[in-house]
Amino acid sequence: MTIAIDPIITILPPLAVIPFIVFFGERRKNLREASIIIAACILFAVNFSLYQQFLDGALLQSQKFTFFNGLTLFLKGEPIGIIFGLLASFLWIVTTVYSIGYMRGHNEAHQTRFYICFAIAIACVMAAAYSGNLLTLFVAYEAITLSTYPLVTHSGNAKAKRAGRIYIGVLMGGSIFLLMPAIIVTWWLTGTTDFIAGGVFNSISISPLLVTLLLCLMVFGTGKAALMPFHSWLPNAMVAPTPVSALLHAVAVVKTGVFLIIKIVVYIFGFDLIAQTNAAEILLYFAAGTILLSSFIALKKDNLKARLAYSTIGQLAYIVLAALIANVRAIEGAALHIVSHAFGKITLFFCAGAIMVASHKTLVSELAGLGRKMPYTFTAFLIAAISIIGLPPLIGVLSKFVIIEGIIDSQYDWLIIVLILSSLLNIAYLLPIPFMAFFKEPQSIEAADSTSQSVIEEAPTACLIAICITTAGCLILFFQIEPIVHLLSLIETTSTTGVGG
Amino acid sequence: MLKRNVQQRHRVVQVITKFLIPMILLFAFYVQFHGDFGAGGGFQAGVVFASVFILHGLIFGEARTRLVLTPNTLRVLMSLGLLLYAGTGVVSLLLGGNYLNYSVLLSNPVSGQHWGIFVVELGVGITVAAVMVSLFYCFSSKRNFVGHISHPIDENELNSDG
Amino acid sequence: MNVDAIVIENIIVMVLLTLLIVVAVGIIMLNDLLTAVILSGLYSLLSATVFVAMDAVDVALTEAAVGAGISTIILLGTLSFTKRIQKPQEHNNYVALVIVCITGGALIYGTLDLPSYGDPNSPANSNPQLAQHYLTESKKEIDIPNVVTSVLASYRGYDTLGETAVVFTAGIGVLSLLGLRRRRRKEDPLLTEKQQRKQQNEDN
Amino acid sequence: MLFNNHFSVLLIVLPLMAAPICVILRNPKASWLVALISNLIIVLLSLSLLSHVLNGNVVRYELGGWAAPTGIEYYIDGINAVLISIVSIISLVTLIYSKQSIRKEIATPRHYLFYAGWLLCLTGLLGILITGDAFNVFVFLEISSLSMYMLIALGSERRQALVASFRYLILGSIGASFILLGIGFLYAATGTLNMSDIAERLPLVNNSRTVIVGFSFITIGLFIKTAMFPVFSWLPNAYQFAPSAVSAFLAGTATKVSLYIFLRFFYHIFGTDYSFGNLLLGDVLLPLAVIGFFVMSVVAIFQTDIRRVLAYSSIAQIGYIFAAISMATEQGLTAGIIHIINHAFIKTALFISVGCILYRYGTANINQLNGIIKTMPWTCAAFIVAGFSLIGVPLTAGFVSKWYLVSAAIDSGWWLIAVMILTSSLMAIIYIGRIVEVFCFKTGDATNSLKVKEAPFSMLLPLWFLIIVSVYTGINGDVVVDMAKFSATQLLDSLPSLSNSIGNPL
Amino acid sequence: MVEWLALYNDWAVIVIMMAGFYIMIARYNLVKKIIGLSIFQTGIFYFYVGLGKVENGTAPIFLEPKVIDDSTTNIAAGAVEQTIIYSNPLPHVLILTAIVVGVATMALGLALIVRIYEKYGSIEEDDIQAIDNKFICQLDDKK
Repeated sequence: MTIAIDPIITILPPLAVIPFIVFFGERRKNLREASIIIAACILFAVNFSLYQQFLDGALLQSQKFTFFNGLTLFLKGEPIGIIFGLLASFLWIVTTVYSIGYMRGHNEAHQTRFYICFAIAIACVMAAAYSGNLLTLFVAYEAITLSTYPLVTHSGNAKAKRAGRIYIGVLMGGSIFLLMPAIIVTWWLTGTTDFIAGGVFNSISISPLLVTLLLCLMVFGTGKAALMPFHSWLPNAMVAPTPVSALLHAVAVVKTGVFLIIKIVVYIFGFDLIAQTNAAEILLYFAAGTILLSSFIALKKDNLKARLAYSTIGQLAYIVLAALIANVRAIEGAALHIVSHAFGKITLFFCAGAIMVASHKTLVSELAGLGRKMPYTFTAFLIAAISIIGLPPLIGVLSKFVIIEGIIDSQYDWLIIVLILSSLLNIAYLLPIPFMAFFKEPQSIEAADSTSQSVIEEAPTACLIAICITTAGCLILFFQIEPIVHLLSLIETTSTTGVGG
Repeated sequence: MLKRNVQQRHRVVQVITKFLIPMILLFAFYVQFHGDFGAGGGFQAGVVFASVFILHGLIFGEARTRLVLTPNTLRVLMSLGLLLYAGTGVVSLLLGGNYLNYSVLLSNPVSGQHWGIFVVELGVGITVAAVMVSLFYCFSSKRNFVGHISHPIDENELNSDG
Repeated sequence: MNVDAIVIENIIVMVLLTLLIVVAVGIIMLNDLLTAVILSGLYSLLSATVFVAMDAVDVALTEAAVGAGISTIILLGTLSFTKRIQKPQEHNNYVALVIVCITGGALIYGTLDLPSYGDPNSPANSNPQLAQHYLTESKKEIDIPNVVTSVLASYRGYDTLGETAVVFTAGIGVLSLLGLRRRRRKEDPLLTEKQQRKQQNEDN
Repeated sequence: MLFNNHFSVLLIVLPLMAAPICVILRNPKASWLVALISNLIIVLLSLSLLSHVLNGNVVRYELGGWAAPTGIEYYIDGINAVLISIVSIISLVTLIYSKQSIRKEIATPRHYLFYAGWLLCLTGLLGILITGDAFNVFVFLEISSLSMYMLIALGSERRQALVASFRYLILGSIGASFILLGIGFLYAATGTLNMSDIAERLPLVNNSRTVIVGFSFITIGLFIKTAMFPVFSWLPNAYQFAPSAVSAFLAGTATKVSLYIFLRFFYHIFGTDYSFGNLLLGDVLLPLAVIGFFVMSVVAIFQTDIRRVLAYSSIAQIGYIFAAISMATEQGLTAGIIHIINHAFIKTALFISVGCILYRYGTANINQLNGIIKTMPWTCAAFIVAGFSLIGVPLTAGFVSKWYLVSAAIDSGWWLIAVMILTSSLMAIIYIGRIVEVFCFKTGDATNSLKVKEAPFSMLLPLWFLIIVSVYTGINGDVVVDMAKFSATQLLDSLPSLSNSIGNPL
Repeated sequence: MVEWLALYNDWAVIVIMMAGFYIMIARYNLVKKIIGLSIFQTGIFYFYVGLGKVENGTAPIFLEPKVIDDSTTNIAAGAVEQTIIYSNPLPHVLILTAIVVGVATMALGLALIVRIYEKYGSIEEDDIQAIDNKFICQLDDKK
């Protein structure tokens, strides 16, 4: 006997906290931020209980809401979504703690607006994570774009506005121009947009060309996945405050993109259809190209956040690549990589933000010698970088390992070379940063300059706490990966039964 | 189009006009109420009726005509004409017929039609006459233009237009 | 009536229409607006005659009263406020000419299948529910000799209601643009002081 | 809801009689009240009519009690019932809005004329929608047109309004004359003026050149009236310089009503097979529509006055609708009708919000409205939501429209058209995004003058009513979709003949 | 002969219409445009009225209202040789309405012209366009 639980409760905490944020406003900052943290904790607890219920065999499904003409909107929990929901809600807590330190340390304006948009974005991410069909996911996807747009243009200067324009243009343009027609065609062909294990095209005959076309439309239309050539919004979006870059552009937003692609591959097309039609092959080239190209660009970027942004593009391409390989192992790898990259990259961004708050430095070349003044920050940076590169005993190695396993299972063996090459490049662009900070002497003029202006010290405590938590996450998850793997194994069963039918 | 002090110069015309006006009025009423039997009807009668006042205005000066038929009267008259027409329809609605079904106005449908048409044509005549006279007023009032012609670029307007 | 009468009637219409064309072309050519307005009054009078020749006496009466009367007066009124002479147009507008030719061509193409002039059996004239109904049944139903009036006020009384509304709209439209009040007063020597006061009260 | 056949005639008679009453009263407030009350009653009547018609009834009402081809009759089925409701609702909403807005735009002594003109315009529009007689369409078309010229010219605080009105008068009269000629040709060929009767008799004379020419003249006349692509030039100026309440009202209704005539004539009277099969109307319509929405979306991007942006966007939307209805399929027609309905609400809301800005700032120039979201948050929020709807963001009415447009195009196998529609949506992102960016994220002169207050409540109320409607129809899209489907199927069926008329009153 | 004449009439009417139409779209003078409109519309009126003309017919006004009793009410056009033939009244009615519409449009148009002249000092379309353009240019310069 299964009990049904409505996943809509995940959307409520972030929305419920908005009146509190407005009410407390700028005058009672502490209460405002406390209320957010409480909401975030509740959200995590809700997600966690959903996870437990799911393991107990509960059916996580909401009422179907009829949109128009038989199109429905509804939420439904399934393993990847639960992982995504847990991840995002947990990191929201951490990010809020971090942004207390960051926003105050940086004296940002419009903090209330910032927190409101942030909460709305989280609510939309929850809706995306638990979306029951493609249309719901699409709606949530658009809502995320719109709610994060004010965050990108937060500072209001010319650069931010330009970034905002690119952001809206690429994300919304892509989704309306490519993703929406693909959804309409899917609906037109099959009469459904529901996520069905094994894909929705089983019942009808469909030409391989059309499959390829649809897959390309959907993958490229998902601008948030930042697959080249639709990546330019991401480096531009780095003008946003660092907590935004950290949570949204390393976790929530971009992960929604790749999450959408994983969902499409697993539940709309199904492994078999992709394997039969070779639809993904051309996209694999794009993904592989993105991995390598973004790493090369990252190497040349001096701005720390820009370098991290290109690194994100590369890592996202890993996930897209893994998803498109379309076998069980690779999908597991993709899901795992969402988690591992989230922890790693959010730590890196937190560190970048901490450096900015503490020393007002944004360029890699300026970091020389800072390590001694900010030891905790740079140690965390080093650990996270190692995780991203994929060395034990950090979580990054596990996801890369599973992805490689997936590649071996597939017919595209040459992708292993891409992965290895890219890991080397990761080393080349990430490791120099902490090493420079620790071991290189600061240039004399600059040192004098900076000491005369202000004494650089360690980042605000709230930032440090957040950094420590995420860094610890990278370590702990390496040893405690079992629950996630178990959860992921549940996809395997659903999809195989689906394919069997 | 009006010359001032016309009175002194065109006494003959004025005398003739004074004779003409009742005749034209008579003709207007003929066209109005004889429209059932010969050519004519409310619209034509209205125009002819208006022409009486236009003639008066042209010959005696529009200012005088305004005293005979004031703008406010015209405004009310043109509305009343339309109301009369539409109201006839409403009456037939109230009497249980379809809108504008004059047959229900009287017990005998045919005389009902007669009366309906009579009233309706009267409504048309009133509105048309009133509108035509007010057109004449509008197009003949003295307007002091010289000060009003905006110069090609009006600084004031520039500001207001943003 | 015999065939000769028909031919003569037709020839009258033909001649009148030809005259109308001449007047219309004259209006196109003239730069003096006053003359053009006078010509258009003449044009209306001619057209009233055409309507009489086409048995449309009501229309003729209206056209004479409106076209030659009211229209000419308000046109003259407009000219008295504006300019008498049109700015000469140097170049001919060939695009307009082409559009006009195409439209005219289309119309001529359309007339090829038109029932011939005066055909009693044309769809329009022989429809038992419309034309014939009005001519045969209106006697019983309305009993008014002028069929045009009975159609106008009763069978299609709703159209006429609309027509009255159009006149009313134009009336208030012109009112809203030009206003009924006089812009300048106290200059008319014909008015006594009492009358002037009355007028001022009226205006206020 | 209770329905009586006489309700249909009251829809026309009420505003028609309220207009002269306004003129007699002459008092601004009293005329507003008269207009408002009559309009409110009309809304109730039209909703009752709508629910009656959606139950599958066709209302026919014989005016003067004369049987149909002899006299004039009303013919009301799905499409006109829907549009009657929309026109009356939008009129009511904008009327509420107008009370404040015209204070600044029109001199007080003329207010009563404004309301009278407004009521006549409403009469004209409803009269066109409701009638079943071809010539009667012309008469009411002229009532609405004349009152529109007048209403537009009332914005003559700016002199361009006069020129805009005059140009509209010339073009509109050409359009109306063409329609009159077209109806004349049809009359010559069929000998009747009743729409159902024409539809019945047309098959007998289908190949007549007279009918073909009548058809094309009506088409061209309607192109002008709907501001279809090559002959749109009257629209941008008219919408820009008219009093803001008038542009809001016209944007939502005027072109839609002309579109209705188009649908009625070409689907119903001529029949789908004849219009689109024999005379290849679709082949003419489609390229013009596509070029129209594409080019106009591009033009909209480069405008500096927000009202002009919206005006060009309106022409583009007309292009969408024409593209959809030129598919001549049930899907396409449904999509077209959905877009007619949704766009009416969206565009009115946009024009009202611009009107609110105009009311406070006295300008709608995009360069002078930096950061006004701080002073007018509710207005700007409404503009943004309506703008999203125009773009077609999910959960707004515009999304439902876009979905249907694209899926109808795909359904007809017109992939390229689908792509074009989407490309044009991208341009909507640009021209709306540009304005939103200025409102929200630019700082400048406007931000400094914090003295400016939010628009008065009586202006925000209608605005947010429209926004809520447009969001509601976006979330619960079936409301609109069902009505549109119902109307579309009814349009595609041929007219029921006069002999078996349903709903004969009394 | 008669047919040829009839065709001539049709075409003459079309020429008149097109003359009016040409004035409307080709002339810059606003008053001319309005005159053109009235010529165009009059052309349409001839067309309509021509449709209702019946050979040998007279105006649709019953000549001897009291003489014809019920036995001889059949006065359909061309039905019986002795009875009078009447022209079709319907086009006349339509055109009466159209004439009114025409004069209403004309009045409104002329009122607009008067106001335009007041504001622009010209009634030539190209002049007005030029003034407006200049105005917009100045507006841009101001920024």
